[in-house]
Amino acid sequence: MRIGTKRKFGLAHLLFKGISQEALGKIGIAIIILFGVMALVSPFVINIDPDVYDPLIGVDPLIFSSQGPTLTHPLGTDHLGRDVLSQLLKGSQIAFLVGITVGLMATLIGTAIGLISGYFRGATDSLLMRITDIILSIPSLPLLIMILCVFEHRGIWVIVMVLGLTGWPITARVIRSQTLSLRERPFVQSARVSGASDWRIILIHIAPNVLPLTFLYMTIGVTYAILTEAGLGFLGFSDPTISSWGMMLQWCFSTGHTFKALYWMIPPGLSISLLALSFYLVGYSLEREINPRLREP
Amino acid sequence: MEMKKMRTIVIVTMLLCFGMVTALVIPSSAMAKESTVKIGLVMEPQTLNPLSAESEQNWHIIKMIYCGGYIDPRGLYAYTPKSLEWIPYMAESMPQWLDDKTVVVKLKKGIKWHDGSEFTAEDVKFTLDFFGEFEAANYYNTIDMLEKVEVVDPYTIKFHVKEKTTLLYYRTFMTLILQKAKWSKIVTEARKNEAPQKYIFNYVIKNPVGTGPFKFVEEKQGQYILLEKNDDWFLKGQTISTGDGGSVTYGPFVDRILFKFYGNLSSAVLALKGGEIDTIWHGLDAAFIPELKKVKHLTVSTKPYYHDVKFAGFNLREKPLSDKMFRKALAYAIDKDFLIKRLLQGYGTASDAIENPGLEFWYNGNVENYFRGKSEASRYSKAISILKEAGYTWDKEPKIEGSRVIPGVGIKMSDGKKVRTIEIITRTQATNPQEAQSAILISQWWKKLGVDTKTNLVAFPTLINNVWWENKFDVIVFGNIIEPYPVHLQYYFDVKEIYQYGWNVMAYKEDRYQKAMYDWLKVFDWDEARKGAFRLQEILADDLPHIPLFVLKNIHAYNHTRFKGWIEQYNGVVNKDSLSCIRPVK
Amino acid sequence: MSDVIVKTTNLTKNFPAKKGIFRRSNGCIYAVHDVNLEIPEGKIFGLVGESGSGKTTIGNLLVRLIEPTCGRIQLNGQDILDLKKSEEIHFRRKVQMIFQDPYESLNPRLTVYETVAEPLIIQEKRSMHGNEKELLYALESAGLTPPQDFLYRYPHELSGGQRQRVAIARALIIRPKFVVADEPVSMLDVSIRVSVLNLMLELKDNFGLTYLFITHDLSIARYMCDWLIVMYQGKIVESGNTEEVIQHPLHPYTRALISAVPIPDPMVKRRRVELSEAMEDTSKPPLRCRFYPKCETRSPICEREYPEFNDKGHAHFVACHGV
Amino acid sequence: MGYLVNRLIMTVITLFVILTVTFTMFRLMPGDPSVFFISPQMSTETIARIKAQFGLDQPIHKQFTNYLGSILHGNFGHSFFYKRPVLEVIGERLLNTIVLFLPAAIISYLVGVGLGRYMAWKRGGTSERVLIFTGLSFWTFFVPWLGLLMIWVLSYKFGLFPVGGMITPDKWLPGSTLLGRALDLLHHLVSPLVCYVLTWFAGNMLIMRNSMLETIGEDYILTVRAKGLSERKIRNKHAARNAILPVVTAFSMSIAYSIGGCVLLETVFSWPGIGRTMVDSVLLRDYPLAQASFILIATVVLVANLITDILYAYLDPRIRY
Repeated sequence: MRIGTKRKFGLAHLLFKGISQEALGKIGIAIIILFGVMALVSPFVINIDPDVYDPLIGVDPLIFSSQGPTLTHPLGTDHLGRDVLSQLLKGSQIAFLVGITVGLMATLIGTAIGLISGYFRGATDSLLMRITDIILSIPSLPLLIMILCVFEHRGIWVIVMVLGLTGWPITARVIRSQTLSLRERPFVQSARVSGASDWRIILIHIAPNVLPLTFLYMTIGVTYAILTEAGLGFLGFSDPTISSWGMMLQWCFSTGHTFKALYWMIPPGLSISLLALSFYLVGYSLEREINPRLREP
Repeated sequence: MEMKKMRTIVIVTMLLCFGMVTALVIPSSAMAKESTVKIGLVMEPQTLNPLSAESEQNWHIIKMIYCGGYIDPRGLYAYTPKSLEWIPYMAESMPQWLDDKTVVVKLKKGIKWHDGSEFTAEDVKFTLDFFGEFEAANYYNTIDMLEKVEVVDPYTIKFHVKEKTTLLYYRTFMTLILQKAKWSKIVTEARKNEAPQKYIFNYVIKNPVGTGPFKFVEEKQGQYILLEKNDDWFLKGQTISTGDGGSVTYGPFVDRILFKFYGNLSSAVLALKGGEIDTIWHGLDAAFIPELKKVKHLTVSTKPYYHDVKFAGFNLREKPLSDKMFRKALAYAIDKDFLIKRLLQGYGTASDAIENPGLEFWYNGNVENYFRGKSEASRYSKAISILKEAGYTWDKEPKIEGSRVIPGVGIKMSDGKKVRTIEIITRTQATNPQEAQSAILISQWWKKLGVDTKTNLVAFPTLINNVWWENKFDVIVFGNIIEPYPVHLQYYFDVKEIYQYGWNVMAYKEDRYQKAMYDWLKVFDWDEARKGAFRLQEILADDLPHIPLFVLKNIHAYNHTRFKGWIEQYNGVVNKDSLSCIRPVK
Repeated sequence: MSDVIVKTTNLTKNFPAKKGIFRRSNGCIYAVHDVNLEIPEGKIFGLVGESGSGKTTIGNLLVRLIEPTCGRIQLNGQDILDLKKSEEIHFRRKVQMIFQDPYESLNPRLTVYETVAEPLIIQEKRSMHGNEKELLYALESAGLTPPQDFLYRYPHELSGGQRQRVAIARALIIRPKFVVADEPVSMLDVSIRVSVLNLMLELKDNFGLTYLFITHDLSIARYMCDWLIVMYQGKIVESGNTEEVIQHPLHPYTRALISAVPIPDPMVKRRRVELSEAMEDTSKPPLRCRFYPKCETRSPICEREYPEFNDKGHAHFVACHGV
Repeated sequence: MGYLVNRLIMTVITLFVILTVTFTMFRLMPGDPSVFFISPQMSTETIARIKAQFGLDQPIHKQFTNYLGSILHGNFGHSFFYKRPVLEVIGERLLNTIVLFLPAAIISYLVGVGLGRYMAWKRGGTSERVLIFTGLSFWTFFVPWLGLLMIWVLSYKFGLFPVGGMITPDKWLPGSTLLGRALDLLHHLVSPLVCYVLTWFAGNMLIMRNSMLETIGEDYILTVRAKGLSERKIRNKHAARNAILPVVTAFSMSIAYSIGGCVLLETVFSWPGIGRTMVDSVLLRDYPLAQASFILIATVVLVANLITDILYAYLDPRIRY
């Protein structure tokens, strides 16, 4: 028996349609795949010779200052003689880890809060929306830095948690307004007449209908996470024991190589911008699918 | 976009510009073409109040206005510009000891404050009493040896002291002196306040008055500070011996000094290259040297060393770091050459003693150096054998295979207990890249010995809190300020400094050192003092309360087409003497 | 007259009214005011009136989608407004609703199976699987043949008529006693309206239902209903047997309403009653006749007091001083 | 009136919560600002006495009530780092940020709205695709990196603009002309401004485009078109005027976010603004400065939101609270 088989109207279908019909969506997917491959390739590159290609502790014994691209170091080395390419590859792993985890976390929390707030309204709504206001009315980077300062150890997971736990307000607002309109729709009333409980209505009737929007905001959340982690890294607040792209840029900037070693300065910044862009492109294409009015006539 | 839209944007932009223009203050007078040295600073000064200024950048400015200071001090006495011998400055002659508890200092006559009034013994007494009464943090060490200060006549002061030590010379006699006329008003106000220290601390000095070579003109917060020359400076036109055979003639010969603030070094360097500023009063990173050397109008000075020694200090309160053999093994694992060659790009030197190797007179280069410069394999095999001898065991012992070190795992103490994770605490990458990167590298090296090590990069207040106040740390990577006379041999290692907030944060207590050190403090003879300092450095290198790492070159660059006569000193070519001596190039 | 299944006593619903940027509270809108209904079992009870007359509000009140401001509602003699949580589910089982817009009343993300089975799952705590028998029967009864073709379709794959049939199947699957049908055919094409109406009539007989049939279309009301209630601005103005009310309308508003229904025969001329544009402010409690500003036959008493609801014989009630 | 009062009360409560949260957070951080006025050589009693003067010895709830009390008197205290009244420091930094932020926001708003309007009208064309791609690319650009690239190209390679800072002091010394100062400021403003506008306009552009498309679909546009008005008039007068509302909301909601973004911009361009000051004060445990700047920025944002809501109701007669 095929129960709940989603034909034609499933999320996967929507995604596929949204992305494949739009040239920009294809570009986005292509970039994501490119960086995905980079992330997967990273361990192999390190394994060639961990003493040389480990992004953090490997150094080329023959190189004592930052040098431009050569055959052994296709993107050159930093001032310690560490391979820029292997740092970049490792960085793509971290970008995915941070981006996807934070995106998921923020979207889940945002959706849950939006649903609860929009459905129950009243005091719950007021309380949750005030919390949203508070987070939105404090500039994000100083707020994050303040929270991070409370922790003595700034491991990458602390950063992921803090980003995830503060990145939800916009999603929550959008989902809430969507929920407010959905809860007055006849099919929700019909479920209520049938005796459905509040949670059943939220989970079975409202949540699936905000799902595409949730997915859209997740892609935006991933972009936010990648850019913010990079920003924290650039200011020196990311995990110092990993080689994230933001940290790479920070090393380059703080050691005075910014305008001297373009082979070191360009790749991390470009990667951050491109990966952020790719998720945004996917989200953008999806948005056109969700909101038919935005499509061409 | 159509023309209309463009027009709107242009109009709005223009309106905004005019709005900004009208918001500006109309300038009053016209400035003639005068010579102005433009100096870039990487951080803006917080205050011109010498009682609460703490950053070095801040002191650069205060030092030019006042005599004396906190870093690179000179007050009643000073160091010669190059050999760093002790000479009278605002004092007329060397101090005369009446007995072991009383000393008399005579002042130069005719020294004028910037407002024209005369500098007298009253100012000195007022200043020291004031520091004593208000317990100013910056000056606490200048007054803790004093019993009483007495004015004998306007040019003679008598100091009653607790004991006769060299500390008195290098602290009290070199401290900054404040003008009694100006500050007594502030003090009266402060005494009325319920929080006098806070009042003094937060007092905003709008128009500082000193006896220094430059006078304060104006400040634009966050943007610039302008000083002009003091034609009445008591050293103007005088020639003094630098101590190495040469001599300098003091000016000042430039009309103004303009301090401009940049948020980061890269921007300041670009400004220097573009001719926007004449020099940067901040140590430059080695990475800038090649590009700066290519610029025709710049001279890059790379000889002198910076006045702080980077070190890895141990918390000796707990096992296993209280074990000297364990620390020695860790010392063998550190590759100082790697740090110099790669991290500092060659612009630095390894230090084996807690002293600046550039100060050749005081630096003992013959102390134990823990195989510095030897191969990784030999250093590690020595470290492993020391650990084994001391009874340490491993889950998996580190091994040497050819020239490679196969890392060990899970080192255990002689009682069989596991050595816990050792945490290296230091400032963040953005605050101090060399320290942070050294810490990360050192933790990797120690891991190879099977010692689980991690790095914790924290904000400065956290570091102070964890290390100095709570003594909750294992290893700290930090820089110790080295003064021209090695008084730091006392305060970083004295048992008296072991308490909650004390300087001797490592809790180093060795009787042989304490005894040698107290003897040394009483030595006033220059050569004897040198021998004593050498001995102290030897003991430290053996006991290893901390491992000295390196000293950075103090790289400065200046525009030689605009000003000449720069003096290369122990703390860089941009210094107080240089600015008092340079002349415009015609 | 058969047993009364639903009875309301002084049923009133006010909505708070807020106007202006600064949200001054201007009292409230009296959407339904002091309504007493007795719906006999096994009948189709029609509720007619113009938009905004409070028909839908009454429908929503009866199925407890909204709570009344005051007044009582009884179902089979039991008060439904102070039910316990555990009793509420039994009430839900007896009362169902068919909504106006079949494009909106089905969850676009659920299949027909999931939509129709939902009341069963909720009411009888069943699992999602294994309800095919009931489902196929319900769909077939609702005129969707062959029913198995429809089980796994999504609403967007169905026509408007099919959707309304799915909605009906969903309403009926738990065998309710009382169904509120809120303009069930107004969004459908005229061509399929009759078949849906016929289906509803058929189901009434097969399942022994009672309908509250809300509509603004008098011809449909006449076709469907046994009993008719005319509402105007939250008040009942006239009630009675359908034919009686339509043939002999007593209230001026009912007369105007009936005169507006086009007659298919071009030869027949009927005097059209034109109503003025003047409206009573519904944000004030009704102190005078609501229809006063528009009424052709008003007299001074109409402005002073609200007319009583009087029996004019043949169980024909009307609230008008002029009758 | 009730609505306004309600909103104001809510704003005050929100501010109070922000204040409490920031206050607590700072006390949770290891280390405190007494690093600025305590010397290791002082005796424990001296240290205790001095700490007491700064109120750092009291239990936290006491410190909090004291702080609240002085804020109500308009006294935000002294900055531990700058040793000046906090409001003075913030005022100066905020002004610097506004000098950069306001023109940048207005220009990116005008550019975004103009382009969005154009795109909605020409939807489906190649120009739209190109604009979207360019816009999104800039939108997701890593701001400091773009800044560095701009400095590299504009200042380093071609020497067109200063490398950073807000003014060249030489041009501001006594004797300089008003015009000279203005031009100098403008000269410094160009690079960060362009960087800001480039990374910001796409947001307004996309919102405007979407909102415009929604508006075009409305029936009244059809009615207007049926009246025979020119396309341009329909677009500019009827469609755009209604479509602009979401952009206004997004603008007010993004104020806080963009001040956060200013931190990076200010770091790269050495701009002495409020964002950088906030970060530094957090790092230095400069409680009074950090707390006050968090609260003041939040106040600015909340008031901006309030004004937008009222403006919104004024602009769109359909919305009534």
